[in-house]
Amino acid sequence: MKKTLLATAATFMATSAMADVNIGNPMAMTGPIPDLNAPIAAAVDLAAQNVNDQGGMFADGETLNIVRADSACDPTAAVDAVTKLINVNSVSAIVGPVCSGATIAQAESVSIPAGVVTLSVSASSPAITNMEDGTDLVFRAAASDAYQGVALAELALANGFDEIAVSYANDDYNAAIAEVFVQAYTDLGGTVTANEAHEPNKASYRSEVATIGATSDNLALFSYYGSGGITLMRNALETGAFTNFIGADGMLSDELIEQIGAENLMTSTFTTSASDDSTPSFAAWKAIADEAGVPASDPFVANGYDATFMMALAIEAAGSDDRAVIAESLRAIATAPGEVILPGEWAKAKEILAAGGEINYEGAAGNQDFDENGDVAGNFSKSTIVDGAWAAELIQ
Amino acid sequence: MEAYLGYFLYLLSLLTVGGIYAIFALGLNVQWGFAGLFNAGIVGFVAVGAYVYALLTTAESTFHIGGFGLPLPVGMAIAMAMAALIAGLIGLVCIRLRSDYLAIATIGIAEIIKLIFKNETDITNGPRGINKIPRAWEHFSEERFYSSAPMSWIATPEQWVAFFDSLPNWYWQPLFAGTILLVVFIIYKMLERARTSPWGRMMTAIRENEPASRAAGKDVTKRRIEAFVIGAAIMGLGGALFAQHLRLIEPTNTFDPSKVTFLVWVMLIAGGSGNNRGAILGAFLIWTIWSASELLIAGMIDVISAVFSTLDPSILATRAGFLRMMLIGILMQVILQRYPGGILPEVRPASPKAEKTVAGATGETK
Amino acid sequence: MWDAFGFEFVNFYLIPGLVLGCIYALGAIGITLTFGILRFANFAHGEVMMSGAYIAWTIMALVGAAGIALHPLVALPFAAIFVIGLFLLCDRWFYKPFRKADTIKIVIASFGVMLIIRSAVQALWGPNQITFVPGIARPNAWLQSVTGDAGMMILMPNKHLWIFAGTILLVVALSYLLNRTRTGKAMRAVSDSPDLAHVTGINVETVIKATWIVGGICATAAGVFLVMDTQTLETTMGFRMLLPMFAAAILGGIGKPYGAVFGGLVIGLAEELSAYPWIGDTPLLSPGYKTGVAFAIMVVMLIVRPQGLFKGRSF
Amino acid sequence: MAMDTVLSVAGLTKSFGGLQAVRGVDFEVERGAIVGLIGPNGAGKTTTFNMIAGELPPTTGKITLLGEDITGQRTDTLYHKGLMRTFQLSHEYARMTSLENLMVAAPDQTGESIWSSWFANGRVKQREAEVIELARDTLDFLGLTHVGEELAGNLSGGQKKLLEIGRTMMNDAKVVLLDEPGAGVNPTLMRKVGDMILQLNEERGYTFCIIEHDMDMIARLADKVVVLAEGQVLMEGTMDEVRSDERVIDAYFGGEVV
Repeated sequence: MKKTLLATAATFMATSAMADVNIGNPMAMTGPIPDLNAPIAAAVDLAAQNVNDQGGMFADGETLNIVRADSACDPTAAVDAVTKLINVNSVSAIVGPVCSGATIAQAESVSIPAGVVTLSVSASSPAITNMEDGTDLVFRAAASDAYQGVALAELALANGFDEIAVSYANDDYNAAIAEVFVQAYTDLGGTVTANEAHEPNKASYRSEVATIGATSDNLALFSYYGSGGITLMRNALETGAFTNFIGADGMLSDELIEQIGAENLMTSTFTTSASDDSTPSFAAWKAIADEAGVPASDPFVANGYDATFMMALAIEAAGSDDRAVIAESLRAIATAPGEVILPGEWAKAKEILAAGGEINYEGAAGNQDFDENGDVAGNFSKSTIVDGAWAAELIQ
Repeated sequence: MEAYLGYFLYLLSLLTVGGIYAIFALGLNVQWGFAGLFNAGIVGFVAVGAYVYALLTTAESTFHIGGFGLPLPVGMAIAMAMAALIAGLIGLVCIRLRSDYLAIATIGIAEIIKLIFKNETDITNGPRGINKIPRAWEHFSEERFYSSAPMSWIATPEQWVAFFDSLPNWYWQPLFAGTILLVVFIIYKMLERARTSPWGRMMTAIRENEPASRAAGKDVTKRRIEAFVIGAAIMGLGGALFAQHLRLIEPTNTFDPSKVTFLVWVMLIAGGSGNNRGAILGAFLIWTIWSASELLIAGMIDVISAVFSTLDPSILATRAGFLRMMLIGILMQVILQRYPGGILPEVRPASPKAEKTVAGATGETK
Repeated sequence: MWDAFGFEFVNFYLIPGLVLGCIYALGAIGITLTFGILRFANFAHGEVMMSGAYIAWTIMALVGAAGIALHPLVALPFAAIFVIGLFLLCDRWFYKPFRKADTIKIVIASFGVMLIIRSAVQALWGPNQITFVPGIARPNAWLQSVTGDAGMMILMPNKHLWIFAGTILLVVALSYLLNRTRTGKAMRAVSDSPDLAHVTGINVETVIKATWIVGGICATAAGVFLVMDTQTLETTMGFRMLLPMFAAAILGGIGKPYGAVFGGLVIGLAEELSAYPWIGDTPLLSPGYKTGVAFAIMVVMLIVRPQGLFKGRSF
Repeated sequence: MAMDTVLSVAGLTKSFGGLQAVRGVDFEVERGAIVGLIGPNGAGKTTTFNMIAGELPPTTGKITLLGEDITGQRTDTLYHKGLMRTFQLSHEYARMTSLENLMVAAPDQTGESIWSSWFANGRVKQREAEVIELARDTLDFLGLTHVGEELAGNLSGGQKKLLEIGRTMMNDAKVVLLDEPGAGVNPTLMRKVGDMILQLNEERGYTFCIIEHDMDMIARLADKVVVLAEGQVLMEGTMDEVRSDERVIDAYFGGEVV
């Protein structure tokens, strides 16, 4: 018991004694998608490390601390975690959580009432767009499904799939994007031959695959690779029910190649928030990520980096870690006018800001210009297998 | 001073969530502690309460059915009634099952309830859930509340806006926590009265010896269903408050059986089943341990990584959440083995003292 | 005929259903024996199964590091030893203290064990998914051509053939054990009537140990087979399998190993066949409800016929 | 006497699967009588009792209580009609006091409705006072006053048996089925149990139907004895008649003369 008390006291003292800048980072460490979460967390840490390596925060070089907590993709855990971050750890802002449900719950329940800015890494639910009433505190570094679903529908038709079967995992992210996709695809003149949910994390999807497989050779698959997506894809390939696959960023992962094999994925295309090799910002990000051993094009990893880096820039630009001023400066640093800042260019940005200049961060995952709802439009790229690895190409 | 306010607000949130769990634990205490019904489907009743409340009280929405914008207490009352109704139906068919059979059946039913909420997308918005659920007190500062009766009788909307602007942004937090504690207190009082009345004696009798209770004229089946329904109604009310606290509910992760059903069982067993005070104590204690253990483990990781500088703290950090679960599991085992009756074991109400009693008049007997 | 109805039905519904059924069956054997002999529902069974698969993977990885690619079936017996050890330790620490107490205590203890094992695996192996064998499994070409020539083409990858063979082998071994050996007969006796068995001088503790050993072997096999089938290892698979396995055990009748095998096959088939377009072109039941099928069968069974199809013990 | 039958059993049968445990039992119990039900193990005595008491539905046959057909009615319904039973193995509420054990069995307890326990406290308290009074009197009658506050689980076997009988006294029972009141009770206390049964019979007019293996006890208490063997009534009559009947000696006493 004594030990427990000591450790608790140590934590409290550690947090209150720090004159540094603290950013709360609730992530889905446990829960349904811990494997997707791990590289995103690494990207968040990498951003903080870049900031601290290049002179830290403010003129006196304060350390940027990432205070991590577990939101478990679960509203209960997220609300609890963010309550602690805001009240006990006294963080200046929240970067994260990963899942839309957790993001909305923590924002509505804790961070909006407390007046703290949330910049979500990967929450993509359309519900976030209209969530706020008269406040401007919730932003996200990932595009709403509404954008990606449309982009994907256009891509599907461009690839010549004028009929397609849709299978989506019955979770908040995939159900939302599937709905947008189906709507856009039909509006653009495509035919959806089957549209079925599948329960995540089942041992076998052969009957699902067979049921919808009779209708088309093309499958639009919305699933997390970590919670059944790989199994479904494997079942689809094994039974030969489908030949062409198309899907959103939940599936785009190196783990897919590792588990299924690049040779089996030659007819698969997945879109993701622009991880476009050709843009200078992605090149800059890829260089940093590769050096640190972070998988640069896994789902939402680039967004994780962007979110953290932008939050640091916003606090730096505001000149203080006071909660109230961050929202405004977050808009300022992310949008034109201003000198373009690429991922990793902290020292440069710091210098410009110190001189009273303006900056415009161009993120690894897109230009990150927030609209009035705090959403980003996002660019999208499609990834296909080239030489046994994912290769991205900008489509929008 | 800012920091102390933060600690105060965290304390309030512990009381809020602990209070909600205390309501669940009290509901379970009626079922298990009083009547000996092994309900392992708590999460199902909680979900029913939460969803009914959410659908009835939210403003109209395109995402899910209705959004009927009913007053909060009405939503809570109907949430309770629906949970009770569903428990009644389940009780009619399942109540005669023996303990672990009932447990397995209720787990299965709770999962089916969750699947329905998840798949009937037109009604519940499916896996994306329902958000903007109104929370008591906080939402009186929302336009649809202050511009309608009864709040509009008291002051004009402009006056209300001015009034709410003058309050600190956390004004609702003590009020909400207080409301929940009040609900816990009322439920506690009612259950204590029921427990110490002939009703409680009869329930204990049924739990202790079924054939004898039948021979003593007790309709055992009906009484068990009664306890099941009362417990479920309390859980449904707790579910409605849970929805208020979270403000977003979705079927998969909010109502994860290991975080609702299991945690509530740990709370009741730790606190002392059959003892209402034990249920409440267990709920606050375990929730505080659960919530604070995150700070604790984060602190320990800092210490460990400071001592063993070669160790990569990020690996520890990614796995800290699992250690938390493990901690609860181990705590559970220790309590089960060391304190089989819980921290506050069950105490039968003092039976009226016989004047002629010579020995053994202890007043309270275990 | 085969093309119009049978081909798709057999290959995409029936065979997957049977594969899943075999896995459920093996898991349910352990559950039904524990339920029958120790008289409690062991909620930790799924987690033990999952940890068995992780241990098998580790053995394969260790041997693989030495340059030898090990078939999962070879790693299975070694993993089973660990799992038996795990079962026996759990029994010693967490279940034995409650042998004489109310059933509820031991059930809740098994709840706790479930949590401990799962979080231990998550903390040790990390949350990332891993796989036994990468790639996809193509149908066995020989079987395909032979049956194809006969006009009834069957598509079955090798892994499924292994799973069927392994299950049959284990069930035959189990029936030998239960019918021909002293320990097996004692196990059946205790399961049928614990009090009577006690009177006849059977050492109940030995029977309990044997139960854990048999359950451990079957659970490891179920875990390894599951991962062979899905080729994906992750930490929540145990809990997901648990309720269908309970359903199988209840369907077959508590304390009846053959009943559990039968129940497992029925549940596996029911889950897969529920999505078959029996009427018209749409699935009979939306695949979103697939998991609910096993629960529904279980609940209905409990209410209508708690002793199960094979007249197991109902308490 | 036959005019005033309180309990009658006609053509009662019960089969469990293929096994016929009771095959056509008929007997009548007159008001104020003490009827003994005897027979060798497995004769179907307890099964018959369970059917009368509503624990088991009969396969065929008819049971009449005070002129009303009660066949297949539940135990708790029969309680309200004045039929009560005790158990062969004492069914006490081990973790409740002796006093509470008795109080549970009192009829018409307002406080057993949860609504009245919440909202009609006055009425609940009033009835509760009466119930306590009755329970105390019963304890006095049983000679258990000194263990009134003791947990029932801690009582001796005989005291538990007395408590069982005491429960029937809480509800003014018309017919009481006693299943082996003497089993596992020491001889002194057994005598006391017997006294009590006689006293209840005489003073309060209870009608008893008793299963008992102890022939001396039956001889002392019973006006009439019904002998069951292999699920059928072998004979009925006084104890003396039964003792001298050849068939009974064959079936029951295994040929030995007692």
